[in-house]
Amino acid sequence: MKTFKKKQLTIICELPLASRVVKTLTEAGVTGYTQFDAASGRGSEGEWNRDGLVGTSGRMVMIVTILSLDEADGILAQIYELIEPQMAIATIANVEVLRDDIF
Amino acid sequence: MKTFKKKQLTIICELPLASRVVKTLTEAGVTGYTQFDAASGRGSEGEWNRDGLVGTSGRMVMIVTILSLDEADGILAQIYELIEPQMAIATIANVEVLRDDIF
Amino acid sequence: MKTFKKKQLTIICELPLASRVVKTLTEAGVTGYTQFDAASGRGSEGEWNRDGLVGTSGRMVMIVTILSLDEADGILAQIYELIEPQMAIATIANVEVLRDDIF
Amino acid sequence: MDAIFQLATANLVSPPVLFFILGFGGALVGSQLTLPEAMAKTLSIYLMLAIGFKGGVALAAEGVTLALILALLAGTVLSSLIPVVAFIILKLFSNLPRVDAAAVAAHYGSISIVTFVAATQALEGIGLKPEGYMVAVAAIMETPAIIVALLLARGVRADVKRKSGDAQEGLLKEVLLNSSIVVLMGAFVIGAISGQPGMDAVSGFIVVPFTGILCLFLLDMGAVAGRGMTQGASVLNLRLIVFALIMPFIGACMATPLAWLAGLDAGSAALLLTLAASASYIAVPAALRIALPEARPSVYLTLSLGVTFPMNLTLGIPTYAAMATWAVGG
Amino acid sequence: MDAIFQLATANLVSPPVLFFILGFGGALVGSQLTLPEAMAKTLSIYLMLAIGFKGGVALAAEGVTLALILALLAGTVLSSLIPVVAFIILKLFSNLPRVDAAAVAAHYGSISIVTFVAATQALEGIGLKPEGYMVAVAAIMETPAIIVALLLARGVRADVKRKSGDAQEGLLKEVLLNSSIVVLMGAFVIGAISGQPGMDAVSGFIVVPFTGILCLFLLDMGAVAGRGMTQGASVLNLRLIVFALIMPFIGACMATPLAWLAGLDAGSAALLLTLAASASYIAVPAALRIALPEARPSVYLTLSLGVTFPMNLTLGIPTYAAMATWAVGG
Amino acid sequence: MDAIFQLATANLVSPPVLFFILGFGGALVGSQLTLPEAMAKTLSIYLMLAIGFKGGVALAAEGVTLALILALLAGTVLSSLIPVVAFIILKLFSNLPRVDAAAVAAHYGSISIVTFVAATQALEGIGLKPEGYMVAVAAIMETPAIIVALLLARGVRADVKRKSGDAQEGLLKEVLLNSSIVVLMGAFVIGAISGQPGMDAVSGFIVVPFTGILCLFLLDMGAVAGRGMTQGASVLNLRLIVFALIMPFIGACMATPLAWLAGLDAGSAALLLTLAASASYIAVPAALRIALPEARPSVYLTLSLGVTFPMNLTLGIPTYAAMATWAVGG
Ligand SMILES: Nc1ncnc2c1ncn2[C@@H]1O[C@H](COP(=O)(O)O)[C@@H](O)[C@H]1O
Ligand SMILES: Nc1ncnc2c1ncn2[C@@H]1O[C@H](COP(=O)(O)O)[C@@H](O)[C@H]1O
Ligand SMILES: Nc1ncnc2c1ncn2[C@@H]1O[C@H](COP(=O)(O)O)[C@@H](O)[C@H]1O
Ligand code: NA
Ligand code: NA
Ligand code: NA
Repeated sequence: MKTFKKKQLTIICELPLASRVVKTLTEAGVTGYTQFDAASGRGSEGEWNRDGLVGTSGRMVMIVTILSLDEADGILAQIYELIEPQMAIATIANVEVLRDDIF
Repeated sequence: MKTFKKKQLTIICELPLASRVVKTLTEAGVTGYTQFDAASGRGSEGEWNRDGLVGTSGRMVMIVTILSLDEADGILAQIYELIEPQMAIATIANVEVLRDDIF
Repeated sequence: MKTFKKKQLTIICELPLASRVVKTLTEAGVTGYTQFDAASGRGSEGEWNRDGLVGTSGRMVMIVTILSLDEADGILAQIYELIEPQMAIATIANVEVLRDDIF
Repeated sequence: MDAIFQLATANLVSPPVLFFILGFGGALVGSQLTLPEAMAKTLSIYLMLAIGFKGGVALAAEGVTLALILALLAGTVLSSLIPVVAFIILKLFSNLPRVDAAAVAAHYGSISIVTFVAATQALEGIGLKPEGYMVAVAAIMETPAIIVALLLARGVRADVKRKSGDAQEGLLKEVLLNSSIVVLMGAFVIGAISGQPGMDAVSGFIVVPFTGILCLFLLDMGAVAGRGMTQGASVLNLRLIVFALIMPFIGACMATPLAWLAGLDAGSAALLLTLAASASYIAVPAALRIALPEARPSVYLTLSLGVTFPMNLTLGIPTYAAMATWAVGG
Repeated sequence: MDAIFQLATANLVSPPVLFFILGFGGALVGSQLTLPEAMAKTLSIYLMLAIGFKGGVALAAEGVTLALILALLAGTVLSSLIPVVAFIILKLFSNLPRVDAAAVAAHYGSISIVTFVAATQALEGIGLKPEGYMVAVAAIMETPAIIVALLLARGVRADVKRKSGDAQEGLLKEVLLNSSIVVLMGAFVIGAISGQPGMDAVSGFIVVPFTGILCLFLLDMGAVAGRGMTQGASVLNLRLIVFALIMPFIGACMATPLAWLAGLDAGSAALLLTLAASASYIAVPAALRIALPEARPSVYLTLSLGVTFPMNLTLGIPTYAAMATWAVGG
Repeated sequence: MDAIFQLATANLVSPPVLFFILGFGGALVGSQLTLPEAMAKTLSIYLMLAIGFKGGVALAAEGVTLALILALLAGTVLSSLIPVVAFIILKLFSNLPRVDAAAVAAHYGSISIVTFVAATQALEGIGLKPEGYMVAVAAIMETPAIIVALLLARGVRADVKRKSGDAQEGLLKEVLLNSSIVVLMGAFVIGAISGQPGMDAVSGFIVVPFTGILCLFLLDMGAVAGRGMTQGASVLNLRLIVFALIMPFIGACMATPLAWLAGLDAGSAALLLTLAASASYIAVPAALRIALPEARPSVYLTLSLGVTFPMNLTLGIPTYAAMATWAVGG
């Protein structure tokens, strides 16, 4: 089938930051996003584990958004500025989709 | 290490649709799949959030399956037909695996 | 923005094995990892579903780690040896990141 | 009128309703008081289990009566007719496309099991204990409305023959085997088998904390309803809102003569009216995703969950209780 | 015989068993009545906490007796011997490979803590209250069987020296520090420390809703067992099914003289028989994933969870109660 | 002194504290006794709901008194002053950077709602029932400390003007609308509205299992605290540990004259001291992630959750009770 090239931006950040990431993405005009709960992990601040926690801090989420090639660069810059001082990482990957128009 | 090229098909769809997606994949002969719960997101129908929900509607899942290059195209077409009228997106990406035979 | 090429290693394995995978990754010197709960799936041993389970067996998790290109190959070999006899799969994909130094 | 007013006030200051309002209000001002999904789902299973079991134990004491059969019949008739009435009203007074109108009709013909639970609790609080078998009536009213509404929508969907066979099968599974209904009816049968000794063994779980757990669950449901109303506000127009506020009373009015004909007591009659008035927002949406994917969830969910459910919980239930008492005598 | 029959009937119509059957039956017809994993895990912690605490409080009242020491000894012996017997039977009468036979043997030598909880509840229901220390006996019986079974499997695994040191360490951690056992024994000690005043403070949580919560949990366990049996059906053959149905009674028979020698009362003896008869399906599978990755989960889980567990819960427990009463006197 | 000792012993062998110790000890030896997050979150909502509701019902009986106003005032003063004192101490005696010192100060000025719940329970156990309105005092003490601490940190952050406007908004939302506080105050108001009849309806959920549920929750909190201490051990030094052990008593001492001035009864005074002594580890960390991202969580969390919280729960609460009794009379 004919497919179209897009970029997938994936951000792993602490939950209290997630609503800001989403706000940034939304204001930048992405067509959608999906957020996942991570269960545990390790990063610059050491290990963490979601089990037993009551509040929003101390646990990470993953936010995935499919972007058109044009918008990717601009959004990346904004996200970078937001997450840089925080516990968070971001990756970009190539993906293909079936419908060009909805991303 | 020697690795082999495969395709990763990722489908994000509403939970009531998931069993059909899985059925389609299984009948098309994929060797396996893995399903994840998404926590929240936004798409054509607006925002959604899993929290507080009781039924299966209103929340998305992600289904991931690793395919051989040959089968990818055919499966893609079937999945497209299934998810097109629904709240759902699908992406394809290149991945490499260590064992050629089990995908 | 300027980005840097990295490898993303993704392992799907049964929960009792996860702590060994993480131990192997940590001893191999990865800078971090993130673990996710999978909800259901199918593999060589048939279908599984997390719902209703009490213990650690019978359910899969996904472990994701971003690696530098150099270390990828060595880590891959170690992971392969560990997960080969178990219910588990591993994939490698190309990703780009914004900061070269932290992976 | 005075009686309604008193009932309504008592209902409004009862803890379950107040917690619902707290959750709803929280959502409006931006505080997310939902429970984690795992918990919301478990609480709903608990409520089904408890209400089903209690109903079964009551049935074991009452025995199978003619009224039970008649009530089941009345429920089936209501669940089949209400969607037709709702569909006609929507086609006449709103500008919803046919498929959306049919989808909304399915929701109002079917029932809200949470409203049922809250009403049972509220009625017991004012001394109108319903019969145990009303649980079975609730279960039987879930499905017919969906089938009728699909027939109403069918006109526009002659093209989807092939798919629909497949879809129907999934639909039936989704509806008949959905865990709420199976737990409700399963617990009903278990209650009937184990009777009062069974009740003595489990009442510390099924009776003692029931109202409190209902409060916790309605806090969550309030939060979900408030979120639904906020998010869906854009699809609402005055006519649809009026529909969502009036249709429950039309359903209750349709149920009144049937309750009288079936010879129900006041408590059971009030429950039958409530069931007729209530609109599904858990089981039917899931079914329609498969059976009517073209229908817009934002429309049917906002109406049933965001408008009708809160109205029923606060004002509806006392009104239906008053109507029932008036119709069949206290 | 008549007594067994009466006990069996009473057990079969008790709400916990009926809810188990509901969950099991639901799975067979395709209705998934499982609880969310977070809830299933919490309920199992609750049951450990409650049963452990109750046992501890009872111990505080009874004091440490010789019977306690003897019962611990009897449990250790049973958990070490049953795997050997099970292994021999499987090697003689089934065509399971050695490693699978050893894995299955580990499960039957170890215990099912859920069966233990259900049996405690059922025995109290018929007036055979077991001693508090049986909680410690249950805890001690979990591990020996695993070690014995690994020795039995070892023959085929001389090649895996290097790995096994590492694996053993993980295994011990997995088994000895698994949260069920730690909560069970921790609550037991806490119960023993805080005694009756502690019980008065928490009985509203630990005693009042216990049977009802057990119902909810067994609904889930029934659904999981039914799913396990459906999915594993292909690996079963008649010989294995017969093994899974007979082996519990062999275990119970092995336990009978020990119960008598240890001088246990009828309730405690019935529990010891039940422990011997029960097969693990939570702790041992997790341990074997690490220690014996070559063994097939579909074999050992289907037998212990899909066949033996339901049989024990419905027919086994009353039979063991009858056997124990006969052996040590009511 | 003898009284403190007796109180401390009684507290230490109470089931909630013993379960906390079990969870904490489990974490130290490597057994993870946490509950699933969905459950931990739900239990915390339950505790807020129950304690808020009980407070509201008590308020309805007591009526609004001058003492209530004075207690609110005292709480606000304490929450504003304690961070300043903590900040000065840290700047003088530790080598923490300014921003970390301010972050730690915010935690000690604000309150731990779990400590509050445990203290209420413990005080009722020894016959020092606090007034209902202390719930509102707890709620009001959460926020001022955060604002004061941000001002203390501000010196180093003149450069972050633009961001901080945005951050402040998120902060206020995070703090004022966080679900714990909204449920606590919402249930308080609901309790006040529905009064004793409301309490009768829900006491089977809100009162009967309360202590037991607190045990389960403290098992989890112990596990989380133990994990926090283990993971954060590397950032701790003797001075910081001493701070985390002494600062609570400084807070309690600051609260003592205010409790006396406000004319509080012994139970309420003990609670005010406990609130002053307690350090937040749920609400404030979340707020600071947004407002002070440069501060290191490993520092402030290890101190408040890993050191202060366990100390308060075991030794602190009885000491504050003794101080309060001494200051305002039993
Ligand atoms: N651009 C996107 N990136 C990531 N996830 C998306 C995107 N668009 C939609 N989704 C997810 O897919 C679901 C269905 O999308 P839709 O088909 O647009 O209703 C949404 O609820 C999101 O969770
Ligand atoms: N082709 C596949 N695509 C995605 N996930 C898979 C695939 N094969 C296996 N899995 C996942 O990996 C787990 C272990 O697989 P296996 O090693 O085949 O038993 C399965 O239970 C699935 O969740
Ligand atoms: N190399 C990595 N691979 C995968 N996930 C990572 C990696 N580094 C960090 N993370 C995740 O991102 C979170 C924040 O990382 P950090 O910004 O390093 O504190 C961590 O807690 C991990 O869950
Ligand atoms: Na209806
Ligand atoms: Na056994
Ligand atoms: Na404080």
